Amino acid sequence: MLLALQSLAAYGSPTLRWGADPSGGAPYVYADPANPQTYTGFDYEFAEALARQMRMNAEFVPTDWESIVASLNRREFDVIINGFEPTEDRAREMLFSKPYYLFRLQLTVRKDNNLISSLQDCKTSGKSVGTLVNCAASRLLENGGYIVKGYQDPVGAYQDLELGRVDAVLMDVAAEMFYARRNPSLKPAGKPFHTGAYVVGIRKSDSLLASRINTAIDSLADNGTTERIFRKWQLWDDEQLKLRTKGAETYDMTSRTFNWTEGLIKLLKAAAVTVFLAFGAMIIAVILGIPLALGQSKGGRITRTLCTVYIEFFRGTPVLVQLLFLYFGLPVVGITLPGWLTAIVGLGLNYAAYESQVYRTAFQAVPERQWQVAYSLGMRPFKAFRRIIFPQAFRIALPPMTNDFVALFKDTSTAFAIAVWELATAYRELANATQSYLGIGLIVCLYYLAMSLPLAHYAHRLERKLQRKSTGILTSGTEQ
Amino acid sequence: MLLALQSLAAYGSPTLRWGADPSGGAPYVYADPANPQTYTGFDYEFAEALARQMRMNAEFVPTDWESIVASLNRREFDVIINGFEPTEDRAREMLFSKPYYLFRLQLTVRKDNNLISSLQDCKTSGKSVGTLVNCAASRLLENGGYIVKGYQDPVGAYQDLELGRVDAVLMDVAAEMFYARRNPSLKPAGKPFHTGAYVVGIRKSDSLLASRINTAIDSLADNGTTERIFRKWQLWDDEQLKLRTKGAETYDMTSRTFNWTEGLIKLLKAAAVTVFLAFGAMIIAVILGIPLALGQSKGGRITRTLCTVYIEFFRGTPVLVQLLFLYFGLPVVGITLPGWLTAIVGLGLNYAAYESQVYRTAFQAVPERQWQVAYSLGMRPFKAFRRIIFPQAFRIALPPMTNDFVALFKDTSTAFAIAVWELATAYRELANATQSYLGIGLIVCLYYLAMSLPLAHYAHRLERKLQRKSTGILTSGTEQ
Amino acid sequence: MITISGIGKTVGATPLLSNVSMEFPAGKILGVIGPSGNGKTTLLLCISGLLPFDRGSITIGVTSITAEESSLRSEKIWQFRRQSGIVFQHLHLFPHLTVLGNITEAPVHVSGKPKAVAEKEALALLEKLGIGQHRNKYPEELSGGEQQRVAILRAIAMNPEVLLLDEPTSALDPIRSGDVRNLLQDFAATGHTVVIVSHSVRFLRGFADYLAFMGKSELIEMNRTQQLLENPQDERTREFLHHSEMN
Amino acid sequence: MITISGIGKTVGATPLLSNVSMEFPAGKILGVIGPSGNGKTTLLLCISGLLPFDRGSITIGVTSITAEESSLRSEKIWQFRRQSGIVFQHLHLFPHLTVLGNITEAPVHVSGKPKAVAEKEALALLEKLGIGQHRNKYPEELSGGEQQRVAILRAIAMNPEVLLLDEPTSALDPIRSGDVRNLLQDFAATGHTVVIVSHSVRFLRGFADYLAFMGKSELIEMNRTQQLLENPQDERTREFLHHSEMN
Ligand SMILES: Nc1ncnc2c1ncn2[C@@H]1O[C@H](COP(=O)(O)OP(=O)(O)OP(=O)(O)O)[C@@H](O)[C@H]1O
Ligand SMILES: Nc1ncnc2c1ncn2[C@@H]1O[C@H](COP(=O)(O)OP(=O)(O)OP(=O)(O)O)[C@@H](O)[C@H]1O
Ligand SMILES: [Mg+2]
Ligand SMILES: [Mg+2]
Repeated sequence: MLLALQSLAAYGSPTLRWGADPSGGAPYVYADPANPQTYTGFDYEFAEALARQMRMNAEFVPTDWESIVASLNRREFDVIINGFEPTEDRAREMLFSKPYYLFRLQLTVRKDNNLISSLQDCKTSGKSVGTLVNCAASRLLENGGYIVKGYQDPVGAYQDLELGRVDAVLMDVAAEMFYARRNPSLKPAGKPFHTGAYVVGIRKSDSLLASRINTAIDSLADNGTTERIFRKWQLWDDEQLKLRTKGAETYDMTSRTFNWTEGLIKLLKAAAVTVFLAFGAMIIAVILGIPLALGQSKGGRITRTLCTVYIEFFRGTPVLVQLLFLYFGLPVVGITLPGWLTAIVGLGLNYAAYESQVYRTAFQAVPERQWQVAYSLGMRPFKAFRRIIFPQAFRIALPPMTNDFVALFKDTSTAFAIAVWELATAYRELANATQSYLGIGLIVCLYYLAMSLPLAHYAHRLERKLQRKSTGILTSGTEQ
Repeated sequence: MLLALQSLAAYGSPTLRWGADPSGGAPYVYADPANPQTYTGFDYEFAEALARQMRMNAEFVPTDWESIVASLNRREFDVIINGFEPTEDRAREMLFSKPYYLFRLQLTVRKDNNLISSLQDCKTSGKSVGTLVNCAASRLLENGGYIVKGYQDPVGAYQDLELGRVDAVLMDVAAEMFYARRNPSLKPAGKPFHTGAYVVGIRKSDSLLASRINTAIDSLADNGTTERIFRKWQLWDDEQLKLRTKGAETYDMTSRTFNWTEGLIKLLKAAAVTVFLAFGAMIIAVILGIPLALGQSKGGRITRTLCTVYIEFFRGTPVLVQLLFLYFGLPVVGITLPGWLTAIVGLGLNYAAYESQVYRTAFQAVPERQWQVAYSLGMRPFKAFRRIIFPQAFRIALPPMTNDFVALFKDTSTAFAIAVWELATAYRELANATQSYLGIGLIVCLYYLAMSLPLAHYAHRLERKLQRKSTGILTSGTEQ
Repeated sequence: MITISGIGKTVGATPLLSNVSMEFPAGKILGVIGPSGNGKTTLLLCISGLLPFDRGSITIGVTSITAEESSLRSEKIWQFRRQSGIVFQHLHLFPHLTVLGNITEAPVHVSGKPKAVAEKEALALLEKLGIGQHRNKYPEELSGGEQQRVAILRAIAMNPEVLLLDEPTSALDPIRSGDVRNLLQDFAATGHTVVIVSHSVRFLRGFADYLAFMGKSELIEMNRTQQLLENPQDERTREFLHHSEMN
Repeated sequence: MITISGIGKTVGATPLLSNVSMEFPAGKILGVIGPSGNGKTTLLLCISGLLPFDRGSITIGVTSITAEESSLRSEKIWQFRRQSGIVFQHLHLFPHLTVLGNITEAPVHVSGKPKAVAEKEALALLEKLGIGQHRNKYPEELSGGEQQRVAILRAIAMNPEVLLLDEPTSALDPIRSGDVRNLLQDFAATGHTVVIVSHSVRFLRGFADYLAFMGKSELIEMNRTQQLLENPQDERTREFLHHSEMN
């Protein structure tokens, strides 16, 4: 009821609420560097112009790209204006306006690369191509059977191209102009190709609104506003003339028919990567956590301070940032690790800080007298720890460690930022492709559960076994 | 070695590689709106003329304004020709040619503004003045103690002036001519003043090149080429006559400031949201964790199963999915929570599962006999728990709880998925806007640390206090 | 009146108690003796209602629990537990509370006694056993004998109908154990029943009204102290008492 | 030869030990008696090298530590600690190891004895104290007296030069405490020094070669057992012994 009223209000009122993801970056919609409280970008200016043309006020609603269609249908805003491309799967859920801009794709390679001069070259020589996830370029590449590496933002893609982690990058000319053209170590390969369109996305039920928007788009094209805007952003080219002469038939609508079997297998592969990352990282964390814990609780002044700094730093800053730092920062000092190794090392270093705290409690929960008894029997600290303290502490540490391990399965998803393709990345790709966020989401949840449940079960059994072997401080007690 | 060869090649060869930032906009160097693949601008034309005079071919190397001097010294190009002003700090790193153009500064105000007719007026009436960052104007204003607002490009500055966000704008006449002169709602205030110079920037080691360029600049001025170019761009005035008579004695030292203040404030606001979400969620988690832990370890069959299912579900599936489910799923059954509340509830439910495991260990680490003693003294389970078990267990639970709380600060970033604007979202926006991923990333890390460090510190102090109040199982022991 | 009828308790294949029955009047002191590992502690825990048993039943005054009830969390078992207080062999003081806190915790938070009153009473008891000066220390800051006295006072402070003590003077020197003896005698004189497990026949002689001798998991014999000591019926009792005289 | 020269230990403002000096030959049994809370346990811990003290020094054989050394983690303190074994008043068995594991842990993993040998030796000792059948149980499955015997054997199994025992028979019946007495006498007979804190003067009479009587934080007197018992020099000793006879 309330929602229906809101929607009506959106019609009657002079406000056009439009959604876009400002984190997508320039030049679409982004926070104005000069004045970070406000936004700018060609989509921003176009939306303003569109609303003005319709005698409405534009209200920008920042949203998330991944779920932008779902948010539209939740009526969080009325239209999507965000370099939004029409696709067949999206067409099932929404209406598209006429195109307001025709984009083309540009392949970019490193300056010194003379082998790749077209997309075809990438295929024949088995080179990897980076692009954004869930866009015309990614679909084109996937349908063409290329080795694709999906990125969340153009910066990462071009940076990896520079570092040689991918061999080419395919991107909208708009993004390419903004992010790659000025980069002296990159160069365009071949001419722009594959015309696509940016359209306004509208809810299926709002066909009235759709026709008003189409009229407005035509007017803006006719009165030169569109040209002025895109000229200002240096994105105007002769391609755009087609906007006035022909209808919306000029662009290629990329489509992907979704094959469930293939999708599930794809998820399975991604899950295997996730498990691999999690186990690798946990091994590092579990081992590195011990010296950190002992250093912090029994070390001298300096050791103690160093351990505390390590712990608070790695625990206190986002693992995503740590991964980015390792991925883009280490190459500066000459160490270029592949993404998966960076993810394992980064997550391992991060979780070691957490494990150390778990161990510390566990060690301290073992009565100090147990150390003394061990000493009186001639043990040195290391042996006393290994033979007497550790076995008792392990039982106490096990449930929080299980917690961390389960959390780690999901934290591997941060590896997407350094372009490691794992379960969460696969989810987003597939969900976007099918627009079936709920369905695929549930399946992905099952995959995660399929990882964590056996782990939790095994940990629980181990816990009980240790309990039966009774570590005393945990005596069950009801039996005498 | 290789670099030196390249540099030599640049001499011997008939190519003058000159760098400029085309995104700086008209009228310096910019992509030709009529033909976006090529560039135009007075600097572009002057560079072409200069090279021709030196019998070289000009090759334009687009670069980034921020790092233009660094790029010059990295030998990405040979000279800078980009409305480049000589300053003392730059002088330490490079050579300057003679001036090829003398610019002046022009103050602009809104048409209806009759109060400001000189820069002095701005100061006396406390009005804010907009300008570009890191230029002669900004340096002048900062030294003069004006209220300055720095912009990245002239468009933004004049736009804000129109919108009343600043009261005046001070800019090179070149920019003022291009962006403001034709704007009907703006007008110049007073006459141009403060003569400055545009020079060619050259590497320190290339003094030979510098003298060749100086000779060429003189020739261009003498044979009228300079006048022709700047006349074409309507930038010629009598001031330029000094070019032939005088040198460029007036050097200003400018210092670069990005609009950090505003960016930092934006991040600060976002950080406050993050803290709010984290505290809200932690309160739910800490409280809800207790019945879950007791239910799982001491409850009957059914309670135990229910608790385990809850725990494994919430722990085993990604919190992001849980949030999306609450946000998009709950409205289906008629409960529409705002985003921030969904985030608090969702994160709280999720972390309760983790806390329950932390508690369970802690409870089990308290000897079962302590329950029995409590029972024998007439306590019922609830009272025994509250008065006897909990105080002893709390000490053991504290470090893992601190872990979780610190992790929660960062997990609030998942709230971006349900359009809650918090620290991580703000980071992405600003980083995209400024392209300063590293810089802003480090700042965001500091913000996170500023949240987690006090927390960790306080937790550590509490831990020590509890330890001194000696919960026995943790007896320090060395003192008898 | 405490009546124990045929209780049995087995862990794994080992019987800890087999068919133990006894009966003795309220307001008296019962001493339990017997070799180490014969089930004395187990018996005490069963009487306290803290340890579920497999067979038989136990009656204290008018409340009784059967083997089934002993392992359920019923209202009945809570009531049954409330009648008795216990001093464990390993003490199990509350490590997070001071001496005074240990003793006043239950009177204040279970019986609802005003804190000041409870503390005054506790202090009087502490002085009686010579550890008044330690009232604000935490258990780990006490010597073994001091801890033992605190544990005794913690149980007595709740004024239970039946007081069960498991070797309460093992860490006490002769003077202090005399103090404890007097305290317990006074306590019994006010109509409370006291059951005390001890290895020291000397300690129980002239103090306990009844003596029970535990053989391996079973009750061998029980009688008035005088009679059991002077005229033991069973060979095993005789041998045990003989050794006690010797050492 | 054990020499204790003027050691002192203070916690907060409370002196636990003040200027305690004593000397006695190796291969003998020293009994330490005295009222509860007078520093007997503290003294034992200092001799073992586990508790740092503030003043004085302790010499065992040729190794000695000073007050400063007692609180440092030097090679010397580890060597010093190695000479003595201790049985704590509260036992502190390893809860994660079986009875056999508790006893063989150090011989196998510190001395490097083959496991089979260590277990055979441990089993012989267990049988001697009558708890061979419990060898595979975990400490919490044992009765108080059984635990106590395991703790004694754990210390003896390392064959320390000096064995320190803190009320090692408090939970044992007369027969079992007789067994322990024999075991310790045999141990001393092979040239080991035994220091034993006990509340039972009866237990020490005819067993300890020397007796030391601890007053409040200080050593009142020390002498051959016979002489101290028959001819105590100090009033406090006399009173304490008098009470011991009484109870
Ligand atoms: N959880 C258990 N599992 C197996 N056996 C047990 C368990 N608990 C106790 N026992 C055994 O039951 C027997 C009786 O133990 P109990 O503690 O009642 O003896 P006790 O008479 O109090 O001995 P003590 O005088 O040494 O304290 C002992 O032999 C002990 O080993
Ligand atoms: N950490 C501490 N802080 C303050 N006082 C302490 C601490 N540890 C021990 N004490 C005090 O030191 C005194 C001596 O303790 P110790 O354990 O050595 O006595 P003890 O002779 O062994 O007594 P018992 O026969 O009761 O075991 C006691 O009064 C005790 O309260
Ligand atoms: Mg017992
Ligand atoms: Mg003691």
